Amino acid sequence: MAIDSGATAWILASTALVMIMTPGVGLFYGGLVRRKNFINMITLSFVAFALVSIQWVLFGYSLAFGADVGGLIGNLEYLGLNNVGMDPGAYSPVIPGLLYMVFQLVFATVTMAIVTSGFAERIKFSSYLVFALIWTTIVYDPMAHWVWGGGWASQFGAIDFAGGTVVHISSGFAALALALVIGKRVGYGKYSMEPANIPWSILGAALLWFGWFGFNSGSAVDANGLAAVAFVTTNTAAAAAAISWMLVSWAHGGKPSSLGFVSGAVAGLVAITPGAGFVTPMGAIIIGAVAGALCYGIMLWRQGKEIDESLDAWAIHGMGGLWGALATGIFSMAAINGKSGLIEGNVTQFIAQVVGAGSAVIYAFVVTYVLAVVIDKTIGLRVTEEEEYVGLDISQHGERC
Amino acid sequence: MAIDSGATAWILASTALVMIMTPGVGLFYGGLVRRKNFINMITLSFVAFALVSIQWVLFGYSLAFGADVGGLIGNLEYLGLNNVGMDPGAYSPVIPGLLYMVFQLVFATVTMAIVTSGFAERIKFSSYLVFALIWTTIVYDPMAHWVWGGGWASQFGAIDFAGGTVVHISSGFAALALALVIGKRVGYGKYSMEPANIPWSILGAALLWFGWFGFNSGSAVDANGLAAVAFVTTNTAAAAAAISWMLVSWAHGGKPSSLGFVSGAVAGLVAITPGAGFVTPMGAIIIGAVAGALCYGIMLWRQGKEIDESLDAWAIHGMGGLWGALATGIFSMAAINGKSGLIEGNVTQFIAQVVGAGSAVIYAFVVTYVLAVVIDKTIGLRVTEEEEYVGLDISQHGERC
Amino acid sequence: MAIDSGATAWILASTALVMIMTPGVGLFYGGLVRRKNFINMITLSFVAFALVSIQWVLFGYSLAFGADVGGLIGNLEYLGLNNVGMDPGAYSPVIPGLLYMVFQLVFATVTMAIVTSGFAERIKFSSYLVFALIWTTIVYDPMAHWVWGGGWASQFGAIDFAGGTVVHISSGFAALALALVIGKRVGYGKYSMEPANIPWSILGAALLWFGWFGFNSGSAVDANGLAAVAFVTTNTAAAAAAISWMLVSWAHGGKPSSLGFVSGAVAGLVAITPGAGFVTPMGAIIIGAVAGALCYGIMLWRQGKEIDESLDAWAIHGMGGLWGALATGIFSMAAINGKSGLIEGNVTQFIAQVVGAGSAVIYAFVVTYVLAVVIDKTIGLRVTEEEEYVGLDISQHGERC
Amino acid sequence: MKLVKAILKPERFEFIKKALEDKGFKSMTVSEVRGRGEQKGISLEYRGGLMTVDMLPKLQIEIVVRDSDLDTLVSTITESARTGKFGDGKIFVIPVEKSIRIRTGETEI
Amino acid sequence: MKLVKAILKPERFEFIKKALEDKGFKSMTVSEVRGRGEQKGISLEYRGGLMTVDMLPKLQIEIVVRDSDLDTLVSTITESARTGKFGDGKIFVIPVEKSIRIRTGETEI
Amino acid sequence: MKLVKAILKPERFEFIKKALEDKGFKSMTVSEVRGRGEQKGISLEYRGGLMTVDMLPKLQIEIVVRDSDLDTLVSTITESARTGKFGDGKIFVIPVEKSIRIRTGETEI
Ligand SMILES: Nc1ncnc2c1ncn2[C@@H]1O[C@H](COP(=O)(O)OP(=O)(O)O)[C@@H](O)[C@H]1O
Ligand SMILES: Nc1ncnc2c1ncn2[C@@H]1O[C@H](COP(=O)(O)OP(=O)(O)O)[C@@H](O)[C@H]1O
Ligand SMILES: Nc1ncnc2c1ncn2[C@@H]1O[C@H](COP(=O)(O)OP(=O)(O)O)[C@@H](O)[C@H]1O
Repeated sequence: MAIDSGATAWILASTALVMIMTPGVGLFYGGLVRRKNFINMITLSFVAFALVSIQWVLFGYSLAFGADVGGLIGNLEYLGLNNVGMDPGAYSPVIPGLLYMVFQLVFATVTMAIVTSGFAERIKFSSYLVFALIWTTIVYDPMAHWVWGGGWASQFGAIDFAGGTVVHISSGFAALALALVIGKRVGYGKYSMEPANIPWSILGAALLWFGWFGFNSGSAVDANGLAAVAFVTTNTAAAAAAISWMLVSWAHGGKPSSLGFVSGAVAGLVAITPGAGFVTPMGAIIIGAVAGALCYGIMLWRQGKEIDESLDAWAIHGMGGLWGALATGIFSMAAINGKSGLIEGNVTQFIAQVVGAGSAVIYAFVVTYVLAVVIDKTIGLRVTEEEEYVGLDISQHGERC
Repeated sequence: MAIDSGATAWILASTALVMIMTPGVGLFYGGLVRRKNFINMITLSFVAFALVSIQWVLFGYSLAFGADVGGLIGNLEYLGLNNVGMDPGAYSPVIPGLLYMVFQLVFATVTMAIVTSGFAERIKFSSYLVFALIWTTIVYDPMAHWVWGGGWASQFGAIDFAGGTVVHISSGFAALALALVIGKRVGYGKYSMEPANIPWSILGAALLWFGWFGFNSGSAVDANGLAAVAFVTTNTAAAAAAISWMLVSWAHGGKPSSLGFVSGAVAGLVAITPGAGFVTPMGAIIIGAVAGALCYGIMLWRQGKEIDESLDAWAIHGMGGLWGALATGIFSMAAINGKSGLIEGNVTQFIAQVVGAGSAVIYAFVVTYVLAVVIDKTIGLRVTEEEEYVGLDISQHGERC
Repeated sequence: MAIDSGATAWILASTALVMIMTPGVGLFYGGLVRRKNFINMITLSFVAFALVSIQWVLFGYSLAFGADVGGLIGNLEYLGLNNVGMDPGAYSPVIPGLLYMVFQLVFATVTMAIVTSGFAERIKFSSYLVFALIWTTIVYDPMAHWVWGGGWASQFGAIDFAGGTVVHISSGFAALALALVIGKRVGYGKYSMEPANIPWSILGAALLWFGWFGFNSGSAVDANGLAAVAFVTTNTAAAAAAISWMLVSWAHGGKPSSLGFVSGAVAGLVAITPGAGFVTPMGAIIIGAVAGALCYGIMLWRQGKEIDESLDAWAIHGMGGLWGALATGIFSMAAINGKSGLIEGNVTQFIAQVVGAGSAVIYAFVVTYVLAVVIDKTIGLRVTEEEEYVGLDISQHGERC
Repeated sequence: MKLVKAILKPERFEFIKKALEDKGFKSMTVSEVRGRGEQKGISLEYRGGLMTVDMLPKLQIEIVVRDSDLDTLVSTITESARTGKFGDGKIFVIPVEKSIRIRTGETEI
Repeated sequence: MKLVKAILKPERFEFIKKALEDKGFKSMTVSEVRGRGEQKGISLEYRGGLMTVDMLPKLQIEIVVRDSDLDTLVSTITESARTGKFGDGKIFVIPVEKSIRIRTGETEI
Repeated sequence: MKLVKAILKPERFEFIKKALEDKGFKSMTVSEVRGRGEQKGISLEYRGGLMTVDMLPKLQIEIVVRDSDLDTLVSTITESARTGKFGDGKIFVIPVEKSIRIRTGETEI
């Protein structure tokens, strides 16, 4: 097929929008940690962007989108972007192959950024670089292949419009595994750990919401009615979840905090991601409202268990993504995009979602756990107690703010 | 008609651009209030975004754009986005109906955010939620209907390219009414009230300018020459007004402050909004230059009267919008978009503008005033003096920065 | 030819993206100076945006893109945007002429903003306004004409996809000339000058990276395969350079600082600018990696020479741009965009690049130097020592943060 | 000489400064502190967790004066800072043995 | 009366405050400072240049008490603040001649 | 013991710190303050309104020393901080009755 300039225009813009999400995660996280780790936290995300950008063009894209090898991984046909060009590609009938490649690139980078929640304020920077490079290769690339690159999950029938499984379940459960391996921050649960700067977190969340339009609506890979649907469901679910988290936490004895509001918004954006192009706006309200309340509850549960998954990537991205994958199996409507969910009586789809999401949970958690242990035993994951005490900004970067 | 992918691409992008304006207003306002109310001020805007997003998809869009009922309001044909779909809609021959809906949604949200100027640093958060929901329903929705939904103002011939009347006059005069009802901040005019953080205000203004391209140029609802005109007039008027405010305030004994500069920019953006697609770039220079000087003068007047319309939504959006509506009736050129203004000898258009803008002023002011009084007498608009003293961040949200 | 709505959509979006780069430069620079000059530094950039916006529509565009006069400058056919309209224009077969004009406008503004590095923390605001207006007219406008407006450089065969010469060499060498004329900041090399707020610089850099997609990819002036190539090379070079600067400075005895990382990113973005639409992504990795290491080394050299070109526009934009211009003559591949570089055996192109870049270096440096001296001798470039001491925020703007 | 250390409501500062100027007290050093006296605390929530923040922002003014000026200074502050509500603040008087002006090196005792 | 000036690790603050409350010491003034005692410095890099930053964030608590309460106060701080590592902090005791409550004007000596 | 409280120009800090180190004064507590002495005020504009801000940023160093070290300390600060211009700053010497090292509990008088 031929290139459509309108579709190309939208995916170019979408890629830029998704790009800003990676620093957005950094700002969001940065505002939440203690002041002495503010710069480090932003930097982890931004470095993830650069690192994965290079990995992806060299071989990551090929592993994820190369011709299928046993349902598990792509082959090396696209090594160094070989055979990826200006013409429409295998995955993109109306836009340049290179554009599809870079649109996928920004998904891989933001996933890596989300993971940094799990070892916030205590990761050794050099080990982080090693970890990130391996993680994106052995966790993200295969999972992207399974769902979008023609791997087993897509063959099996699981649907994931914009990456609920690939991006959010993977990063959320990876963060949990990392938190368990690296251990709690010194003083966790004993000292109060005040967020460095809440307005930065709000700005980060605003950039996430903004960029997410590219993420979900761009996943239509065209500028058409479906892109419009995904745009609307995304906004609606985010709004519903933000209000839901705010109200539930308020009713639950707290105050309607700004951080609750924005955390809810992110939970809603996560939850709608897999179904953005399959459900109606009214479905999106329900998906979002449930996501806000659910992720809030899971965050409380985590805190009760004294698990220091510091910035709640697990509660929000992991569990929010899981809910979204199931919700897609519930609320999908054939009229939108040809897929029916439970409420239209389609049990098969729901089962496919359970299996798809379930295996993602297991794969991401287990592989990350093992990788974290290996790195910890070899080069060490964690900074010294002294370094943690003075903060990572000074100890890892020689900077302060 | 059929969907045009280029037009769709631009309106998708424009909607994202306009979306960022709502947090942009929050950051702009947040930087201007005292530090103890910084988070609250940002949060008011962001919450407006979520709240109005839900209201709009449930029934707001239908009230504004449903089939006309007596020139005053839309009917309920689009309730819950019923009949709003992936195909071109009644208002959008070349883009999906759902996309037009969400493009209009982001206008409704930013209007709500602008209004928060009027009760800055003293509004009770719970009352704000109630107020916002009612205000957007009984003030914004009908006014949008009058101008864009086929209501009386459009029938009458008043033109408003991108919402000078609907968005700016409405919010600006609403803010004035609110300020009068809620009363001055404790210590207003007695204590110095230093802005929390000027760089945040500048960032907010930059995001507003950035997003305004979607606001005005997107209002062409196509990616064509008219969109280009609106883009250019928008940028030109903003630049002229920023320089004008800066120079006038400088000449008037002050210093060329950054806040003056950005306030001028916003005034210019406001003033060009109704005429963006009707005037020439040279007309835009005049509209902008007048707006900068005028709004500065009005701000001084307001301060002289000791009216605590705290962040000058009235001076900038209200009066800037009024000037813009009249200026559209003066500078419109038939060669641009088929409408002539005074300078092409068309008095009728100018009169239509006076009537359209004048009724908007009255409607917005009166209805908001009554609504504010009713809420104040029932659940109370204002926090206690103690809460105002410790600041809304702590007292309303339990947070601080 | 007729307008293509997809191309128009992308250039509208690109223009907005490039617009945000100007405040982005301000935030990037603002975070790097001392706290007492933070607001001023942001304001210089933002004011540049407004000032050049007006200059450009009045006569700048005509000087740069009007019909060629002797290879040196454009004529006045486009004065006041006369003859620039909604239809395709001389430079833009598929988009409105007005849109091409405003796309070029945002390039002119960001160039001016970059220049402010050279007199950071010591420029008199009123003199800056005068300087900026003259500089953009006698330095930027002719240089844009030479390369893009049909002037001698393009006739000669030098290629510059998105403005490496026009934007970066010009601004970088201008900054150097200014730094030499205005002299060091009081206490330079004696007092430590701590950056005001590193997260702002990171945010600024993120906005630059984000906006640069419009800068480079939009320079295809279409939404097609070439735009996709430019998008990918841009991202890849930036990532490679960020990592390269970080690693080299780390190996060189420092720490992997966040400022090093983002400085590297900017260096990579600069270096790929002239070749973005001529080289392959693999070429971009090399261009970027070299840029990161090279600009870092040049920065060290500058520091060693105690030249107070305060924010390294020269090291990064000037020398990075020079490297990029040469690299374009080395790595261009005919398969991408019909131009071959050295590695495809084309010596002519390389020579054209040397001549083009070399004359840009000389012109920008010499004219800026003379202009700076003239302004210094007449109205004075520099603030008084007292004003420098209390900081420009208070002394020039009457504000503080 | 005495060091007069006053902990005050930030929003009264301009007013107090004016009063001090009128009485000829120009020099001073000011810092932002947080404090609690008899005011009740307020509890803060952070994403579900609770923390008590009872430390409200105050301004601390420090002025060194000759013994002979002490009483005027203290009464000027007291009067200008008083609103009659909790949180009005406190003044502490601390002995100072020596004061040196760096520019000139002159020492006062 | 005495002014007790204690320079402490910020992260111990909640704990120390609790201990003080338990002993009835409610009033205090807190400020953020930077300091060094016997801790080693750390060097900072700024775009290629190096600067030494050995000043780590500390919290300074100032409490004015009657002479009779001094020993309890000092020992309460000492015990609650001690972790046994470098950086635990210091306490200085400074004489106070007078204290004035602004709200009421009452003076204590 | 004495508490030496010096209010200085922030940009001289590295230089003064170096001078102090050379003389063996390692420990210190530093805080950011604003102050005015004989410097003239500057007026600030905020969107049309005017406010006077004459409080310029200063750095306050506090060092507690034995009586025998006092003179060296004061002269070291005076010499390293002096530029001969207004705003060079002031030094105040305040008596300290006791000093306690929290880590060990040892008390000096
Ligand atoms: N005994 C004390 N020691 C140190 N600081 C004190 C003491 N008493 C009061 N302060 C300081 O003075 C401020 C105002 O005190 P006061 O007016 O009594 O209390 P409140 O503001 O709680 O009503 C407090 O916030 C605190 O910073
Ligand atoms: N002699 C002193 N004068 C002023 N402040 C001091 C002095 N000694 C210690 N301090 C302050 O107390 C803090 C903690 O001191 P200490 O526990 O001895 O040092 P460290 O934290 O370096 O191990 C220091 O950071 C400093 O702020
Ligand atoms: N009498 C005083 N009491 C308290 N602080 C003082 C006093 N005199 C001077 N200072 C502090 O010392 C700083 C420097 O003082 P000095 O050099 O005399 O003044 P200036 O900087 O205005 O020329 C002032 O900004 C102020 O913070």
